[in-house]
Amino acid sequence: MTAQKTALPAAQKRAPRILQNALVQWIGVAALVVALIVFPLVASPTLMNIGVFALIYALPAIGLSLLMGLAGQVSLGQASFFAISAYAHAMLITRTPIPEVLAAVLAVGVSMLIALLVGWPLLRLRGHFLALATLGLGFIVYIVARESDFTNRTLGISGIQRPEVFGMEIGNNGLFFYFVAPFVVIGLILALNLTRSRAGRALSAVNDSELAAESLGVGTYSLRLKVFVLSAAFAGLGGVFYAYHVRIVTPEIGEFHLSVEFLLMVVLGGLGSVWGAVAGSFIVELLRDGLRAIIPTIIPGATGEVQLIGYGLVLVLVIILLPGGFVGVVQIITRWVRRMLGKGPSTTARSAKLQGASDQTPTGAFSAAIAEEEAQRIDSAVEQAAANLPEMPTPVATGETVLRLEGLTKRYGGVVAVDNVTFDVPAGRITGLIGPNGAGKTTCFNMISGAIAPTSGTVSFLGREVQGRKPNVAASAGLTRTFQNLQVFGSTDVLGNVYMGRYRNGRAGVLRGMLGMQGAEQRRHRDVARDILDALNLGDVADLPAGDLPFGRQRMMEVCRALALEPTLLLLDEPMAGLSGAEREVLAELLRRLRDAGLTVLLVEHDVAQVMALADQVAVLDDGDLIAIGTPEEVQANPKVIAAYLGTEEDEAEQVLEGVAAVDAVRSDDPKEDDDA
Amino acid sequence: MLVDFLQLTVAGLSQGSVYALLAVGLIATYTVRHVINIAQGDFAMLAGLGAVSMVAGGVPLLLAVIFAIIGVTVASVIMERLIISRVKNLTTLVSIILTLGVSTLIQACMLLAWGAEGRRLPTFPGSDINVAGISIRSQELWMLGALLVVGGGILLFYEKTKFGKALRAVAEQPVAARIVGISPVVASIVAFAIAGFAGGVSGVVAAPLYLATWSAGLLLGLKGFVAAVLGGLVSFRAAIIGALVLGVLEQYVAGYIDGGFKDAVAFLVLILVLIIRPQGLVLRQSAVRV
Amino acid sequence: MARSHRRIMPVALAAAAALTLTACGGGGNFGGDDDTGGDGEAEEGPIVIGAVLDITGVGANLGVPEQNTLQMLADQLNAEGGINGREVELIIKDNQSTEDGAARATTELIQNDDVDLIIGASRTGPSLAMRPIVESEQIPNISIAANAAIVEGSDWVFKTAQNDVVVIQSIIDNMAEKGYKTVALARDATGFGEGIAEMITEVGAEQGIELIATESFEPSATDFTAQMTNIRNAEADANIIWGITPSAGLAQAAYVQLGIDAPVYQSHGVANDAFFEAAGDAADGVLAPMGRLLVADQLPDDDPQLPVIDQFVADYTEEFGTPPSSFAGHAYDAWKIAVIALEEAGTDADALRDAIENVSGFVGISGVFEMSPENHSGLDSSALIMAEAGDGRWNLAE
Amino acid sequence: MLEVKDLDAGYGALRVLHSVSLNVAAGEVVAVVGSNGAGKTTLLRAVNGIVAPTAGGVEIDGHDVTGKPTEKMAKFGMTHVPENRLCFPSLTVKDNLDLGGWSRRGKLDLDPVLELFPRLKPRLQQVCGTLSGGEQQMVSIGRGLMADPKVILLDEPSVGLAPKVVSEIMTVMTRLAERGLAVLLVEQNVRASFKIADRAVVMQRGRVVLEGKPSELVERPEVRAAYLGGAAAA
Repeated sequence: MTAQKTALPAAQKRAPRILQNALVQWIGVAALVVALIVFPLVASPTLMNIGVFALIYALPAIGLSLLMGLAGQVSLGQASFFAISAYAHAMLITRTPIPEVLAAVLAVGVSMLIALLVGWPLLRLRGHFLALATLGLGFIVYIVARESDFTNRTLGISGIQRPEVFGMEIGNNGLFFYFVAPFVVIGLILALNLTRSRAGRALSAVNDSELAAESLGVGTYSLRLKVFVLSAAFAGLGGVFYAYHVRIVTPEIGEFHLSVEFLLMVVLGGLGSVWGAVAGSFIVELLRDGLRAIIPTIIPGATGEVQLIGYGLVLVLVIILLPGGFVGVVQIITRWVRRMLGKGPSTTARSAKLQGASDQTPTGAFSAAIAEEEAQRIDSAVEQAAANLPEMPTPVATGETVLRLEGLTKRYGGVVAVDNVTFDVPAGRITGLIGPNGAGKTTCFNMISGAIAPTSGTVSFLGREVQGRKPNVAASAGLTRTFQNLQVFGSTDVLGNVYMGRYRNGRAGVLRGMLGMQGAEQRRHRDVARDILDALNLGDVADLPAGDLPFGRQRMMEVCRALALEPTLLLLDEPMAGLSGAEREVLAELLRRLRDAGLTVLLVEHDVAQVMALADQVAVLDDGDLIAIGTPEEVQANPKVIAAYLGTEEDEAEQVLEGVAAVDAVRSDDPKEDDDA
Repeated sequence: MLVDFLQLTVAGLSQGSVYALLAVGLIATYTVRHVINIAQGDFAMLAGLGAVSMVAGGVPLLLAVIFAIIGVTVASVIMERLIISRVKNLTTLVSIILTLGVSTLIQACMLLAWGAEGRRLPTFPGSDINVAGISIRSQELWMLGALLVVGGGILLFYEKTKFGKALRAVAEQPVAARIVGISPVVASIVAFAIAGFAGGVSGVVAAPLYLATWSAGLLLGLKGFVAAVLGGLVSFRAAIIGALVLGVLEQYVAGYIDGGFKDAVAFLVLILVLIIRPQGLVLRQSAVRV
Repeated sequence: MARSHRRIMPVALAAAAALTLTACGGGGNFGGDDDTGGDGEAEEGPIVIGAVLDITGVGANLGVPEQNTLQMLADQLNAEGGINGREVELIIKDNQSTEDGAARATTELIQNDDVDLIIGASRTGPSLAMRPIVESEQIPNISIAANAAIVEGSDWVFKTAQNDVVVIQSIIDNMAEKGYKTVALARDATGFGEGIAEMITEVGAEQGIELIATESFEPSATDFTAQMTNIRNAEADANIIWGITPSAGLAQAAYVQLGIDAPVYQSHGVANDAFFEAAGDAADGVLAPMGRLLVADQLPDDDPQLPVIDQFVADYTEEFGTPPSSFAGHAYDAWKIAVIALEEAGTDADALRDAIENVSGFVGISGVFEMSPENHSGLDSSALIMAEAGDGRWNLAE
Repeated sequence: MLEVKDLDAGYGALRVLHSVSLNVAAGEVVAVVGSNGAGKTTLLRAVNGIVAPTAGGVEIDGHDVTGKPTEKMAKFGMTHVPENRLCFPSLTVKDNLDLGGWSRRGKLDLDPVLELFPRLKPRLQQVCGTLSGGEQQMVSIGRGLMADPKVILLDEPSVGLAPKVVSEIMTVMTRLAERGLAVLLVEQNVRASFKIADRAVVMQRGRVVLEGKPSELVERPEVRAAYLGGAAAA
């Protein structure tokens, strides 16, 4: 970190990176378009066949990759949405006079509706439940299609006419390829847009840490549901093209093996990568033809479904050996080529930068005296923090209640973790919540932030009861938190982390995200995020992967992220844990200045001295009970508190209080030192 | 009518006992390893086909059955060693994709080795009985008996033996289990051995009645899986009961509604259970229940 | 630096639009409709016959013997000098038992290999998927699947397997002869069992036979207690189990197990040895109409099909070590019909189609074919004999 | 008996332990105190192999066990009573204790444990998950003892327990030492642990900052500071 760098305006630093990203995507899309135009002109009919189906299947694969990459969920029934839409489209155009375009739209809509109905209850659940349910859905769709007269049972729907575009019949593979290709390209662009949009970033944040994302106001459930429905829409569009191209829709297309094939495309292409899904669909279609040609030559006389061996092997080997799939391999190769050519962001430079960063933040400088240079750095850091602090709006006047806990209680079975705790957090003040291990601080904290629901009692934030609601509810109202065990969004860079803090201030949803119509908004928030990073001396590492930062700076980044939300109330969960002395001082000073700027802080902390030095009001929990609340001085003099801390009876504690005057002396020195720093 | 009802119930229970054995295996691996093994049913078919071949080759039925079960048990352990244990960050989702690959692979191998046609294992000794118009095939009794002996045996193993308790310990508190010296590697191997064993047994007892086919395992395994979900993926007892209920339910649907919808029952149950009661039929949650 | 990816969309849209409009031109992939009507240009050089078969996937047990048969016949034909001195090139494509596979293979055969005629597919679904393609490309197609819908109203598609209705006719006739009045049906829930109940009702009405109960079972089903219990309760004079092995065999076992003693008829779908593996002893006494192939050794010496069948069985067995299935027979018939028409009309598509429509009196494995512009199937119930299961094989019923 | 030399360990980017050295002799109780985040729990985990040490070494009775997997540690004579009373909830008390002797051959004798915790005797057949917190802690400790260890590591055995139970458990620590075990006790309850410890180690931010007899340490401001705040010692 050098002073020059931080002095540069944010916009100038950002430029090359954004340009590079956009450029890469530009080039990628352009190359794809060119390849798609040229392909039918040069491909053999065999390849052409592969190409057309690869394009059709690329759509459901893109949808599935969004679901897996963004929502972190797997569908084992992607083919069922493909089939539902194919059936709907086929039935509409063969049985009704509805215009074909409208039929296609309706067909996709039916897929989305079914997805909504299935996802609505299931996406509330975690992990693999959706995978299991969609697996079930696939079988049900297959069986219903097979058994109902409405879908013409096993004979399916045939007699579908070829589509016409401007009076021209799409009568052969070449034209059909051109007919589908634009949709795949647009689908790809929409999907890429989505992954970089506010919603997309929020979802990848959810995958990194659901807790942290929700604390920033991300409504995980509704976003996931939207992506699930969207993925069904992609599958549905693929189904429409399938119906057009094969011109018969039978129950088999809803079958499990097709769902597996879609899954294979996504896994082979590269989990969670939209490009990978497109690549994967071509790879799988090539494999499908190739394996049938290759395997009988390896195993003579092999007939039957021998390509299964290939599928099985490829699936297993990719997961074990190449979890990144095709895209992962491409990335490795590009990196290798770049290193060979000596171009691009060299890893040595980057690691040097990192090295430098960690040198400047000695996480364990306990016994060693802080070097002169280091002291200056802190000095300037604090100075800087003061200079560029963001505005801290206060909706209520200083001193009035922002947060009120009333009778807050949490029972686990027979154990009462928090028992009838009542206190207020006043605006524009720092309130500390302390207590020995197991006192119920964290439980209390989690009930306030919404991570867990209280057994009884209320949490009112700005007069609105938020207990038992998901953290994103309180977060949207301006209450956010940091985490003791860091919850860093590892899939993005530092800037991306802080940018996520702006989530609540954004508006654009999934649709606008896909259409790429949120550029100005995104840029504005990015600038704010950049400013906050600069203000807190993290500007130099803004572009580094968040997980690469040393611990102390990750914690500061979390604070930046929380501040980016422009919170009314900031909850800090043991912010000092794991920080070096110097870092603690920077953070403490920062908090003081933020308070002065109007921010309300509630802090749970073990470092009692730090709390005493920092807080305007201290609440002490012991064994689930609130045993004391008041100014630091009042609390320190409370025998109950001493007893709680040193594990003694109260009478003993009285003696301790008298006996350890020396410690008091040390303690009272602390704030002075801080002020000097 | 009552006769019909009882007849359907008998058939449902015997079918359900096959699901139950598969479900027991699925729970064994899920509790210890958090793996959902899609290939479980394929192991059953592998055992069935293996036994058929051995009998055809002149091996006495009893020996063939035992060899087949042992073979599949070993195969399940090999899968654990060779594939499952190789994956870093094995989540349940990844395990689903991975074992899907294994399932495909096993199916292909069965197809190569035994062809597409279903094979019948000779019926186990015994004669069919007819009680008041209800016909019970001797093989159905073998299937129910297998559940009683093997399912019950596995329950007893988990409940009474030290090793079984150690497996529960691993499922409940992996770290504490390591501290007392229980190797997670060994626990995982044992869990997969149990899964393979139960799957193998289900395959050989069903093969005389249902035939063994290369492609039938997937659906069978998924039905077992639905039963396991009914047991919240943790409770052996609830899963066994769930499996029997599922088997009977399928028969009622086939008998009273429409045979073509029989397979849909399981998956409808699956979706409903996941929506209404994702923890299954278990009353109290814990990492593992016998 | 405001430029970013968001601008890509409109550009790409424009590009895509331009792309669709400027389509056409070179490559073999735009052959399409203007290149139809067969190839009058090529009355010499090899004749190309394509085949689309279910070689892998659920139809593999059909497709593999069919593939064997076609390959064997093509080799024989070329060894004898081909058709009118022209060599015959056979290109076999696997449709993986899927509709899209069939559509793909068909397109490829037409556009890439310039075939003169296509045989296949093995099953109804894939055959139906091929139909719109061969019709718009105007290529004669001889399907070897059963369902009558494949050829209904088609100018270009023919088939060699017996129509289901012919099989049902044969069963109903047999029932009427024995004086049965009521019948119950258990059919499988695939395309094979599709529409069977309706046909039985219709055909039965002519003979005063009433269908009083219908049950269905899944092809993957393993337990048939429920269906057979209902069949038992229907108390019909005779019952029909309509399915393919192994499920039809397992259903038969359950039928006997539940002590139903009414006579049972099965379909031609069990005309193979796998039925006996699945049904075991329960197979004894089952009646099933089928082609003569499986009971060739019991045919009267004057049966016109006998020499044809004997020759085919001998050739096939020698070549592949196992006797041919009836599916192999369907492929044989398709091939021979194609050859007859090609010999007569050459490779002009229209002429070829007309020639197939005029095939008459061809003695094949499945029966004696009488094609016509109205009848693209060409077999009637005389193609079938009634077989009875006993001692683990099919025998001519008395 | 237990010798820890220059141990480094951490999680990902966070380096928690910085060259920690300490030793515990047979028959000795050593208390490790320090505020939350000081690295006490990580120390026990690194010693017991749950967290892989990145540098330094651990010896038991002269045998190097650095980096050995946790499940092997019982065989080397070390057991660990983790925080939060991780007993096996669906198993009975007796089963829990039996599993404690997993690494031992031969017949297990519950008597030594039941003698230490007579409260468990009537509850042997009770399922552990239904016990009170104190009883669960006793099961956890008892389970560790069943391995007949030479070294026992205890992580915050007093958390969330009533004072009476705490003193009961602390008494047990002394008796364990009397039986010749090396006891390494991590405690937040300074008073309770100092009462029974022969020596104490004060940790702060991953380092050992003080070491000595509890009677001496208790006078030092740093000790109190270790609990009531890190800055005091900074």
